[in-house]
Amino acid sequence: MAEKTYREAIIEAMAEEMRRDERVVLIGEDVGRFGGAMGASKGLFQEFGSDRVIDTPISEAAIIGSGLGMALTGQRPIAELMFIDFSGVCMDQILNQVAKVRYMLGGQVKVPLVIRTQAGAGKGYAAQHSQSLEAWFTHVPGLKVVMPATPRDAKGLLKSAIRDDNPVMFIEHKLLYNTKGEVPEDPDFLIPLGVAEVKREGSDLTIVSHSRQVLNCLEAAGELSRQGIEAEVIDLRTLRPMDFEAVKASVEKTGRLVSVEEGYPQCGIGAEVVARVAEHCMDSLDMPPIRIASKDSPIPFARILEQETLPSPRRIVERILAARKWTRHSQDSRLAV
Amino acid sequence: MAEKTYREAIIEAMAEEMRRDERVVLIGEDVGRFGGAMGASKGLFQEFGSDRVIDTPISEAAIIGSGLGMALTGQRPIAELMFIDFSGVCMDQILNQVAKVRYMLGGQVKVPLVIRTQAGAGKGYAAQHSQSLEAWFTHVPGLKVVMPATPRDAKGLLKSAIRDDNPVMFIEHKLLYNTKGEVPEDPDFLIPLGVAEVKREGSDLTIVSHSRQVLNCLEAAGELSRQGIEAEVIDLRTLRPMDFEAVKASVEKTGRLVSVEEGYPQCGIGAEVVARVAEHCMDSLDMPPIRIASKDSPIPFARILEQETLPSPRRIVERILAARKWTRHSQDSRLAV
Amino acid sequence: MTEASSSLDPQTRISLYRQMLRIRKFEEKTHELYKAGRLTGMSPHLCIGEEASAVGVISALNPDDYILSTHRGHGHCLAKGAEMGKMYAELFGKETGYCHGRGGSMHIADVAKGNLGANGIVGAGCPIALGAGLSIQKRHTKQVVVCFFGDAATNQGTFHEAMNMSKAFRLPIVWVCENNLYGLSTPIENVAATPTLSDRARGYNMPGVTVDGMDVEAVRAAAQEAVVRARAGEGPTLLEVKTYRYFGHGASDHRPYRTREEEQDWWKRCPVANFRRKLLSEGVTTEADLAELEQKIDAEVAAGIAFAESSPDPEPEKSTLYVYTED
Amino acid sequence: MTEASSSLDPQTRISLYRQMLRIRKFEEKTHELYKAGRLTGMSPHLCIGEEASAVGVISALNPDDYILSTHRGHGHCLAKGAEMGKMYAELFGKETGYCHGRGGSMHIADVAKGNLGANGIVGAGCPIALGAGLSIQKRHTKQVVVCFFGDAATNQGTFHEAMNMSKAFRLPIVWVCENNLYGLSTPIENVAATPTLSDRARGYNMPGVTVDGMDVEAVRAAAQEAVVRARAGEGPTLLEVKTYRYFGHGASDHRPYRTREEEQDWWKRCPVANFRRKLLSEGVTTEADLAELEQKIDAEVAAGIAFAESSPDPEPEKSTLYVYTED
Ligand SMILES: Cc1ncc(C[n+]2csc(CCOP(=O)(O)OP(=O)(O)O)c2C)c(N)n1
Ligand SMILES: Cc1ncc(C[n+]2csc(CCOP(=O)(O)OP(=O)(O)O)c2C)c(N)n1
Ligand SMILES: [Mg+2]
Ligand SMILES: [Mg+2]
Repeated sequence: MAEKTYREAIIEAMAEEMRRDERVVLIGEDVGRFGGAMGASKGLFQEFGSDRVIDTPISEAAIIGSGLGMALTGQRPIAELMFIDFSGVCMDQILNQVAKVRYMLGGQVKVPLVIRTQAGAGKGYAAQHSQSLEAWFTHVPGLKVVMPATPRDAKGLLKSAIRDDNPVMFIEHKLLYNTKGEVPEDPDFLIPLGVAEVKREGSDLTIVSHSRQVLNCLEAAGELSRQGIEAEVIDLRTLRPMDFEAVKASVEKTGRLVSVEEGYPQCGIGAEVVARVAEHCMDSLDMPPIRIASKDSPIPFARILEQETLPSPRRIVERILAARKWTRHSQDSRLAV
Repeated sequence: MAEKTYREAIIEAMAEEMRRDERVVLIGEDVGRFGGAMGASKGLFQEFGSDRVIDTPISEAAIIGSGLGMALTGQRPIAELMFIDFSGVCMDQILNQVAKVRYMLGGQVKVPLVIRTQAGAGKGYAAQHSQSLEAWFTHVPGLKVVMPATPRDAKGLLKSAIRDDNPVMFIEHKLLYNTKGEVPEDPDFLIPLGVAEVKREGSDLTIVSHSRQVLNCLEAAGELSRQGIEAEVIDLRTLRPMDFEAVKASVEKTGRLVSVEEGYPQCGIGAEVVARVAEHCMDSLDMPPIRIASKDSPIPFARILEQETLPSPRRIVERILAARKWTRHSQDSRLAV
Repeated sequence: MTEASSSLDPQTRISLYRQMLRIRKFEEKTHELYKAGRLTGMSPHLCIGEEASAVGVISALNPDDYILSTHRGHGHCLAKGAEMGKMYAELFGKETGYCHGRGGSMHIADVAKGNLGANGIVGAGCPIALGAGLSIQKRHTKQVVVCFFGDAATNQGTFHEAMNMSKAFRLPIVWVCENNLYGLSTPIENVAATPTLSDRARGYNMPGVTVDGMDVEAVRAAAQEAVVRARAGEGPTLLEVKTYRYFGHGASDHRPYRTREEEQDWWKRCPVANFRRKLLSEGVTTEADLAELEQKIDAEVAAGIAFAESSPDPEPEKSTLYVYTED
Repeated sequence: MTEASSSLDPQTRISLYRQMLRIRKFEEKTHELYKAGRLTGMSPHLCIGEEASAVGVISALNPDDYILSTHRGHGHCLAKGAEMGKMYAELFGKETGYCHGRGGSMHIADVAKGNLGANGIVGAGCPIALGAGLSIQKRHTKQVVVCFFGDAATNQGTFHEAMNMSKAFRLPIVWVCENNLYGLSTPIENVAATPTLSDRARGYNMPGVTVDGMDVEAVRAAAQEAVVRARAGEGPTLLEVKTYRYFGHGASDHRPYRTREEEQDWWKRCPVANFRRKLLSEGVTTEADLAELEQKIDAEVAAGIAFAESSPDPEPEKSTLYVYTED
């Protein structure tokens, strides 16, 4: 195992899969010699050449459509969408073509396509370059949706996504590229899609999150621990299919649920998690669930506004501490002070 | 008051507002002489001429952008998107332009734009012409989202939407156009956005729905009533801003929540409704909430498959009756048999 | 054109006629079934009047070439070799249909024969065609992609992105614009900057050709030229096929936007009837032979419908089958 | 061109120079501030090298004409009459900025002056320009819309839809493509079907003109012709302005995709320096006058930055202000 950045893990996953299977190709804007706007394809063009690492015009619908057309004719493409915000200009290709073609054609085709993109705020990129639109893709049957939080997960999940015969939205986070962590070097190291990971164990409350907010949750959990509350942090990793069993098991243990996400608050991932818990293990809840998300606005440019808009360890801790006051069965609650 | 179809109510709302305010214009595909693919603009071209009822090329991004550009320069356009499914080809204009421009520009502009479209399945139109994507738009801050279920609501809400200074997604349902109901003729009849309506009162359980599924819920409520269960049916009417107070008041009264929608099940409107109830009035719930939505697949073509995929009065009744078995406080439950 | 119409051998010409007639009869029956309320769903988009386009273009292809089709795609599907039975079964929403009842008319596809599918979104096939072209280029297989779309589709952004990229990358694609003068109710001349749609090619430095879409041999010749260019690695062509849909956009469209006279004029140019007359007058075939051919097609239609009607419905419990490969 | 460059009166010529220098100095300072870590957010997209485009085009407009700008939009904003102080304040994310800190560099706008806004989505301004054009047409006001976009934006579907509809509807729009040869790292010639982007106009039956974007008078003359056409109801024009961005796409872009020689060659064509030399050599102005002019701009820059720096931050509690009009 070696210490690698998230960016390196992404590149390594692609490089290994491209070596293993010549049907794997990468297509997107500036992904070639330049190595990608986020530097997340550096070196691939040099190793695999222009037949397999394809620089395109700024034509996102053409990029996704190319990915789909290649997937339908025997290739296993990775299409890079520079920012998830740009999905708006190619949404029909994702929503109505990529996600549905296998179903509409009654199984005549498979769509082994990965759409790699990056999401998230925190860099002052303002409203059109900072969104977290994972809930949209999670809404859509036919897609799988993956959002790794660590270099290790990034590598293992991307490799699985590339080997998957279904379309996968693989959503990186722009603030994670430079984060570091241990990454296995075994070229057959895979993390299965659809399996959550307990990133921290705890007995008092379950925090469910994904992508960069997992790091915030872990930081919040550290602070809570100092205050005597042991939070379990579950990283969903894959949002569709969602590993609800992992959430359920944890909530049944802790009796408390907090969901944390960076996306917009309404109809988000947190809504889905909370709704499922309410439907399937409401009796286990000792306290009303808590949803934490971005504020209900476009992402502002000014740092002071952006910080106010996003979830942060402080906000997470505060919301949880405030919640203790209205714990339902406060008599027998492990949380009650 | 006169008995009118939903289609007539829509046309009348536009005609009245166009008479009242010459800044109101309609733009879209085949909306002119032809009267719209759904016939929902019949007669407007004849009355208002080609300056105010504009037939476009099949260029949805241009249609929405035109609406936005007109709204920014003193008009109050209504842009018709023939099917909500086509939002994929113009999603950037909706997501990143229409919804965000006022915010990004720090309030320099208002966007009095209505995007009229129609959604829903049940006619065998298959996967690309049957979707219910309201959850997507509800996710997005900056938009308002309206989905009327009756001719009366269609008229009153559309008039309010046209008079609103914010962008409104006004989503009709293709199966409702021929339904009939009483519609006030007063040209100042308005229904405010953001206000739900109790479409049927009941004491035993709260069913929250919108658009055509409200009719299914009312039918289901009739059947439940015959079985001794009195369901309250709340029609959200506006999904954003959502009238959660109305939902809360009802759930606090009945202690039971069922949400019914036609969209995809994950991260949908039901997720949002259930999550809010869990957060804000979990203590009032005597039974775990129930979410009913389409099955988790693209909408199939074959009638027998499509019927299986959609919520129906029968499915609603069955789910509710089955739920009685796992009522939590079954001792004191009004629902327990 | 490289090839005069008379240069085709009799068998080929009869085959072109047979294919057009197959489409015509398939569609007439489809119309009848829909009118009789025996088909559910959106009224099928018939290609009656446009048979020479599907047949002329696809006859210029090899079996392993790809096509992308449109909402008005029955003709393309048949011309690429589909079976009527499986097509009717799909229109009936039966389990034995090409898409097991999941897709219906608007999503009909026969992938084994190279038809990657009709599409319900105007212009959406264009970007997908690029991918098929890229994959051919990478595999060096000398295949060709034909992407069909209507006149109105040329106003979609996807058309443009695809035209540009195909030319910039010299992809082996033939872009076939079936210009039937209308997009639903809207005359293309009201909403297009260029009255002649092959002129769009000028903005892409691409060969743009307009051909009489009521003459199957002319269409075939023009398509062949474009296919040869594509196969030789010389890049894409935009081929505008001037044609007409004799019926409405769908069955409920009573065509208030055009005159009956205009329709009559176009009926005089019927690609099927006129080609029939031509074959007879040039002595290529006889009334007797054509009667036999016609009977065979009638039998094929009848057998197709019988197959569809006697086929089982999809199982409702399996409604979510084919969403994912794991299902 | 209707107007030889020498036909401009001295005051106008000096004003053109002054505007270009204002942009140049504004941008140089912006770069300096960013490098010094005093601006947060995405590194601003500087238009250094492209001043003649913004100034030449916008000088051909009336104050009540509209523009739509791009991610590389500081020059457009200034040329349309914006105040430096409010612009710097926006770059600093201050409450006194044009967008109250909500937008930043990529969404800068000065609606009161007719600048409907920069845009972070490549090609997204084009459809919006259509609406401004339609609204002018409906109000019969004789205004004109200028829509700026980069070379790479011509590969977006939105560009195409807008070009087509503007021509089909004869809208009063001037489409200005600022061709600086690259879209981020990608040379336009690698990804565009036509090397000369004004050739795109041919696919729309639209006048397409290419002009030397390093010569402000030439740009102004070409723009004026297009503006006259638009104002007269004769429809849109595609104007390609050949220019160069001297800096990277953003500050972290070290331009591995082009040579330093290429950059040097373009520096020799600097629109600001060359026009300065020209004005002096033609006796239009003097070194002394120019020194004064320069000092005034330096003072404006300094005052702008002082204003921005001394301005308050937005109030975090009001972060959701301006989402809806009711807020
Ligand atoms: C993106 C999109 N916009 C609109 C429609 C609705 N629609 C379906 S077919 C059609 C007309 C298409 O005209 P054309 O491309 O000329 O094909 P034709 O029907 O004439 O064969 C329209 C408007 C659609 N399916 N997709
Ligand atoms: C739809 C979309 N795709 C990609 C990007 C990322 N991006 C921003 S600017 C840019 C290059 C644009 O090139 P061009 O249009 O030539 O303008 P220039 O930057 O050269 O002025 C890219 C790729 C974007 N913002 N929007
Ligand atoms: Mg047509
Ligand atoms: Mg450029």
